Amino acid sequence: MFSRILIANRGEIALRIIRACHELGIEAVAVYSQADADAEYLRLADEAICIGPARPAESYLSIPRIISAAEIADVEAIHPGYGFLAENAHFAEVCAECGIAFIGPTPESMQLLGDKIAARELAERARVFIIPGSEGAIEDEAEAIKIANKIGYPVIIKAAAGGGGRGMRVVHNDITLRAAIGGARAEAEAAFKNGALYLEKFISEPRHVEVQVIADKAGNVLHFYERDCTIQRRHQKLIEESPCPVLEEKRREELCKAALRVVKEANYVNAATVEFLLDKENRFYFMEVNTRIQVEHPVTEMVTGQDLIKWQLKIASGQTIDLRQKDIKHTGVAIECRINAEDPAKDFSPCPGRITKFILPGGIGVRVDTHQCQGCTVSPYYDSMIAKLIVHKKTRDQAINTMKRALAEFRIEPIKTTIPACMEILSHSDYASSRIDTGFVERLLG
Amino acid sequence: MFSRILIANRGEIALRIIRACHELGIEAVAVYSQADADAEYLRLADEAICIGPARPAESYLSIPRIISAAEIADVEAIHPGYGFLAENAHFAEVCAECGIAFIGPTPESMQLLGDKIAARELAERARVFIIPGSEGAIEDEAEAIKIANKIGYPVIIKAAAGGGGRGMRVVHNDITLRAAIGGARAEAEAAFKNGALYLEKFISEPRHVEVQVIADKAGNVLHFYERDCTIQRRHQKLIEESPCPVLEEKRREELCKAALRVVKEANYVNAATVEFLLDKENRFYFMEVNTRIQVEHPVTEMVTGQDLIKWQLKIASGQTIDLRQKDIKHTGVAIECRINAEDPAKDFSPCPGRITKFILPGGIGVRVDTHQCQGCTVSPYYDSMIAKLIVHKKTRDQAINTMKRALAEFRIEPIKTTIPACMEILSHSDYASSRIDTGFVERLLG
Amino acid sequence: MSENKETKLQRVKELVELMKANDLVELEIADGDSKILLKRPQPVGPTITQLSPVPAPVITPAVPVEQTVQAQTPAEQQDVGLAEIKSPIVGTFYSASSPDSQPYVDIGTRVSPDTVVCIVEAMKVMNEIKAETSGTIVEVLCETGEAVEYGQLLFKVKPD
Amino acid sequence: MSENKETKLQRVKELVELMKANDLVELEIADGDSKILLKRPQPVGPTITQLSPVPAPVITPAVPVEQTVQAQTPAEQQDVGLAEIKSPIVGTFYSASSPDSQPYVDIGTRVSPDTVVCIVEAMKVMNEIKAETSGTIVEVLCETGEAVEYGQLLFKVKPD
Repeated sequence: MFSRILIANRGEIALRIIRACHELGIEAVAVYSQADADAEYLRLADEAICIGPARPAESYLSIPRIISAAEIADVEAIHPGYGFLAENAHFAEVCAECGIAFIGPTPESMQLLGDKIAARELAERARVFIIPGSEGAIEDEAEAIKIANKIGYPVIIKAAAGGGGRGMRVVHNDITLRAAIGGARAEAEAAFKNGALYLEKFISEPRHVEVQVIADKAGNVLHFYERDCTIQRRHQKLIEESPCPVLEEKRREELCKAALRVVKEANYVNAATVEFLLDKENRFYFMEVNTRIQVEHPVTEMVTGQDLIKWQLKIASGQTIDLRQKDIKHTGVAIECRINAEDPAKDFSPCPGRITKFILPGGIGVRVDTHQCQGCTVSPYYDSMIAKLIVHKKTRDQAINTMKRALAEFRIEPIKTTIPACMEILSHSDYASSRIDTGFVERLLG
Repeated sequence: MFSRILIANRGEIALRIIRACHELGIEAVAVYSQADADAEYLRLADEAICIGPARPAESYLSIPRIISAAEIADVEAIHPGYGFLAENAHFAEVCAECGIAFIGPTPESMQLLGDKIAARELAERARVFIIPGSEGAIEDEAEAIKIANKIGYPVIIKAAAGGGGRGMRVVHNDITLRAAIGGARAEAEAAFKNGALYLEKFISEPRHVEVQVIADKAGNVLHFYERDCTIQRRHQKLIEESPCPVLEEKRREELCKAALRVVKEANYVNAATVEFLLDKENRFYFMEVNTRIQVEHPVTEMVTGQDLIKWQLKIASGQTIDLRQKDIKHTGVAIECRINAEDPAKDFSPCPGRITKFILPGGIGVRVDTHQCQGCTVSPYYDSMIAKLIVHKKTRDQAINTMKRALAEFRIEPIKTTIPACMEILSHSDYASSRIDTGFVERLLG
Repeated sequence: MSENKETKLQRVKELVELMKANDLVELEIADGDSKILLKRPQPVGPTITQLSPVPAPVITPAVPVEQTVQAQTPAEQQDVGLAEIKSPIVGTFYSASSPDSQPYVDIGTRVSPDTVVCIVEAMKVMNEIKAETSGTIVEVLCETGEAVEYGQLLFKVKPD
Repeated sequence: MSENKETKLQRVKELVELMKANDLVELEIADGDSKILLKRPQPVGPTITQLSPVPAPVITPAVPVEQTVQAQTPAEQQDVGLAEIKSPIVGTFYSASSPDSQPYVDIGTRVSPDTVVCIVEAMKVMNEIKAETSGTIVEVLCETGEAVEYGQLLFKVKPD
């Protein structure tokens, strides 16, 4: 096992990684920007190094600065967390060149799975359903129209390099398709410096379901069951849960096995999440693979009792997984609410500022992952997440009930947060009965 | 189920009960003294009523004031928590007279089990080993000497109505026994208004082990396994864990069954804890029954996944327990540290004051039960407990490891707490290997 | 020397508590070479002019507030020098000994320390509450049947 | 000396925490030659009258404090008007281009904005750090081989 690593991230995930390190007897070196200089979680690191000013490009996104910090701190490995450099294959390459272990997959896996068209092809090879669509990037309008007519409207145009909704268009006939391609290409070009587009059948009212997977260098690949992340707003997940409440046992097993096949096909190592769309008939279609730990990983930790960050560290240090698939049991129901500093009255725009009152909820089955505290400041420079509130109970009704109790207890003043929005969703009869799709939150809250 | 109850207590247990109530859809009315008027947890109650000044006798210990509050708040039941009036049979009687359900046993059970001699006799009838000793109160010196010679020195003198070490003496021969009786009687008389004494064989280097039991009005009695509370200082528990690390499976089953027999013999209803001494050969001897929820109940909740306060509420409202003994599984290891505002450098004297920095530990398997928060004050009027820090992990080594990590994270400033003492104990090789007895902490910390 | 500084910090903290407790805005202690100066923000303004007459403040015992709330109204300005009769127990307030009786006291009634001003019922016991002061009742703050908690204000009395 | 500053910084931090926690706006402790004056923004007050001349604030990059910390000591009073050269990157500090070479600069060296004052190595690249100011080096705060973080103070320069 490593004896000393660096965490190339900030906030709650940095603290989460520090905790895992300390329980494994690993020293954790934190890096921070000047904007985070007075963050309390930095005190828990064994060393903290200022790497630059607030702007991410000059701190958390700066590969030279992070590598320099790793060198002066004399660490064996770097954990990238999520966001920032976590899915930057070049960063993983630089780490390798510098003789520093990257706690994540190889640069090749990242590159392969980061390309949506290549990932689709890989899923097909792994005999996993993909959404019917173009086999690769579409050449021109004529080809797009031909494919759209073959698979049937509505279809969705997506950026090959994309994510977060940029470069995406849903179209219902030849005319709107023709009109949409140019704009989508320009958007993709601007956002990802890659204008390649592909086309898929549009799945209406889908759920978002994903499978947590861990693979080691010896070729062991295990799944840790699924998470349902259907509650999202503008492609930002807001509430996640496990198990997926609408999935029958047999289908669930198929889903998890499909995820394993994808990861095996990619010769993948470390933690990954295989994302699927679930249609109204509970047919699942491969979407993409996230090659990092996800924000919502605690949901899986609660229902499986497994510490995913520790697995990442163990695998990166060369350990093999000493678990068999049947040792991983799924118990009860876990739900996570993301508590962001956002003002729902202002279209969920970030609401940074100083927290003058911060009282965490507690009790049986309640976990709060947060780096914030009373007197701390929510920085305007980074994402607005204040805390992840996770509950774990025997049944979904109990979990919803406890989550509502915990949300009501959580006091964060004076900034606005997503607590009322989460409360509204959890109190909705359609959420209780799981009659929801990925458009639910936008229909409810706008 | 009740729709509205009153909590005749304060602090973390009041908050704990509020949480259970809210998850069951019960309104919780809090009472408070003027010293607690600005306590943040009162905001979580559905109503809060000031019942008197800081002095417990005029507030939390005042039966008329609490009953008046219950009447004006129009509640159906009162939960007494622990301490204060929780084991006051007269209070339970008054509740009954006023038509208010007491969330606990009947006054008769409390009286019966509150008398140590009667409780010993009851345990004998239930075929549970008791420590050899006088069959009832000792009449005079001559009788005491006769018994002591029969069971063999060393023997311990105890107050029949007692607890907390008052009226207790360990003696090693006829001369010291003769000398000790008068003083013990006077002390018992002063402390409990009852000078009755009894005599027992003194068990050297024992462990303290207790069994959590719940019984309903229909006669169902279930145990929730044992807690080991050997880590105590001057009869105050400091660290508790479950399971007892030295108990083999068969003996453990015998212990739990013995506890069930005692509770059944007493026709007991609601939550109880049957306390035992465990000698160096792991023979267990009945000590006493606590007729209330205990401070350390979360340890049991973590390993069984059961909510004990909810069971108390359900049973008091007349529900029968819809669990069978085999449904109650014990999983993993839980440890609780009591974080008290005490200064170890000043012989653990209470250290009240304002908390200017309060950052809770977190992460997988960490639970903190606390009513305190940053900016709040630890009152000099009541017990000095700030928080209960509980961890739950698969193995004891992991639990100790995570507890140390959590203790290191816990920031409470500027007041002195038991965190360093807990850390010292948890880091001790004798604790790790469980080679301890009830005298361990005093030998370590004085 | 370091212990001296430790002591000083402790002293500053105590002074801060003193300031807060007494709502001071500035505190300076000079002693030869040694000097301590502390300032807290001026409360928003010395007077709040409220143009509309405002009713007596609503007391919400369930949510006590730490700060001293300084809300002056014309009615309250008269309070200067008034004595207060508070409930010594939790219970139900009755202004008279029975529904048919006259109230023990009303606005304008003169009271002496032994005058019974109301009853607070607790556990079926009717507790006669005495004025414990001398003067004239100028305000009655509770109504018959109302629940009162410990320390709740019942009457205001203008002393003789 | 550095430990002394460490202690002082610790003390200032505690005082700042005290101020924040208690909403103080000003805190001054004078003790012989030593004086600590801390001010936080007045929430409403229009003007703050400062009677004593105030030195340049000491900036502690690793633990910046929201407030302006003004910690005066006789030694630090000399800092008034000094320019600072800080590390623009994270890396390893070298005072000279090779172990055998003379340091780029030392106390007393005159520098202009383009003068190379040291090297900070990051990712095997030797980054020459320039003075970016004119004057005379009066203090060198790092030693060869020492790790420096972003914003860390390297030199103090007395301007011309």
